[in-house]
Amino acid sequence: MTGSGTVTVLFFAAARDAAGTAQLQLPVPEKVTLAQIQQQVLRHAGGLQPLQSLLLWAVNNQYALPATTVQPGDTVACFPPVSGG
Amino acid sequence: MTGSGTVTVLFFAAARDAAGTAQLQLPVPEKVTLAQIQQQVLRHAGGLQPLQSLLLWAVNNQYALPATTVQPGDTVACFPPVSGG
Amino acid sequence: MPVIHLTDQPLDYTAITESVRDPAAGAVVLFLGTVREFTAGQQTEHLEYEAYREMAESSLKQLADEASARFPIVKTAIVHRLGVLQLSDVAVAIAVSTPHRAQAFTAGQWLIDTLKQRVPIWKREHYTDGRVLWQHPVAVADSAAGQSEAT
Amino acid sequence: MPVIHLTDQPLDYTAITESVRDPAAGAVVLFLGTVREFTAGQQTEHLEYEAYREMAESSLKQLADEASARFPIVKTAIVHRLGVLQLSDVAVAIAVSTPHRAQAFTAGQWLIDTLKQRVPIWKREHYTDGRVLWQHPVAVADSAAGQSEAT
Repeated sequence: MTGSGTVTVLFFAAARDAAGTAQLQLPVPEKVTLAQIQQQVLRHAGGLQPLQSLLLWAVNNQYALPATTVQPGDTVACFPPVSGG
Repeated sequence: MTGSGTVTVLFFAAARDAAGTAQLQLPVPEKVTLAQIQQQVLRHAGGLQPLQSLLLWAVNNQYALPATTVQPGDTVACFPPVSGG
Repeated sequence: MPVIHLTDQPLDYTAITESVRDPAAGAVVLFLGTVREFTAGQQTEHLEYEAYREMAESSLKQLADEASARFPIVKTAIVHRLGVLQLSDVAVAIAVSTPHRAQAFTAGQWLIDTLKQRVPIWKREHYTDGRVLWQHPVAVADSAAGQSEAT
Repeated sequence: MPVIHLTDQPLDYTAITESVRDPAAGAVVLFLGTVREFTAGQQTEHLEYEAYREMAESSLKQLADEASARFPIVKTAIVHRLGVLQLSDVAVAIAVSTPHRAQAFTAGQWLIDTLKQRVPIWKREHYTDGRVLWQHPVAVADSAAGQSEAT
């Protein structure tokens, strides 16, 4: 989504409130795992830590596991359990 | 529904076709059972006999058993299994 | 008063659905029975519904009352069309609102299943090959091939 | 193309229902999730839905595809509203048509149950006592009392 060298991280709902921001740009090397992104996010947005066990993560609009590969230009999203419907 | 001394019998769908009529007036004494009405109906409308085991019966808009009491003025209905919906 | 009746006109299922909306309900389920073209390999050209109107109307009201006793229904509406229907026309519309969603599905399904067992309405299929058959859970009359689970 | 989208406008559930009607179908089930006034003794004044729009739209399309693989669906439509909703407004409409009726109830219920588990949309309740709470299957954020089975 954004220039190479960074990953965009989006926050929604209570995760956005807790992070204090809707979006972060994280500089990343060519390939990392989602687990590494998660660690960086929780460091940058410490307010998310109390929610850590609840958070859901997606990479490029798909739910993703910690082992999922993330590359520059990807979009990661972080949000609490969904409550639509 | 009709004058005292008779019971109106209505036929619907395949029962009407088999009976060859939509309606019969049966003279009845003060009180009879539905079973007695059924016998009279099958005598008057012999075309119904092949359907006899399938037929459903109602008295005054309620499904009724052979032991149900029928009086002059009552409306009896005779019809095949329903297929609405 | 719940919307419960028979009609010879096309069904206005929007009005039927609106009649059950309520701030006490979190869920509405609307069921429409529609005229299907093919049943067991036979092609329907059109069909006709006939009712014992007086009993059918009281039977539909009893159905709504019984559903309200069985399920936590906020509001119900049931309308059945009679007369000649073309392919994909709506034959019956049942709307139900309940506090929670699972109840709405359960109540809606119970209402249509029970309507089909009890309410004195009969369907006559006019097939594209010219045959005309009353449909019953057990086939009777004109010839073979009644269909028990029509919708 | 199936009607599947998010909208900020009031839902036109009639258009959604019309989009699934088909002569191959004998049954249509429409589910509406509506804004309920009382949940677990708390009174809602209004509520707001927020989505991760891009993922929610692809997620709704996947849901429809998966439903079509699981059930004999003729057509499906799913529309979810976002933004501020008042009491008894329609938050989500799911319509499904199938040859026979039992399938339509099963598919409709699977679609709303699975939507609520997967699609990235969040509800924030504004209560009459002034509290504002994100609703989640497990309560988080502002304070206690999240509600898991909202409709």
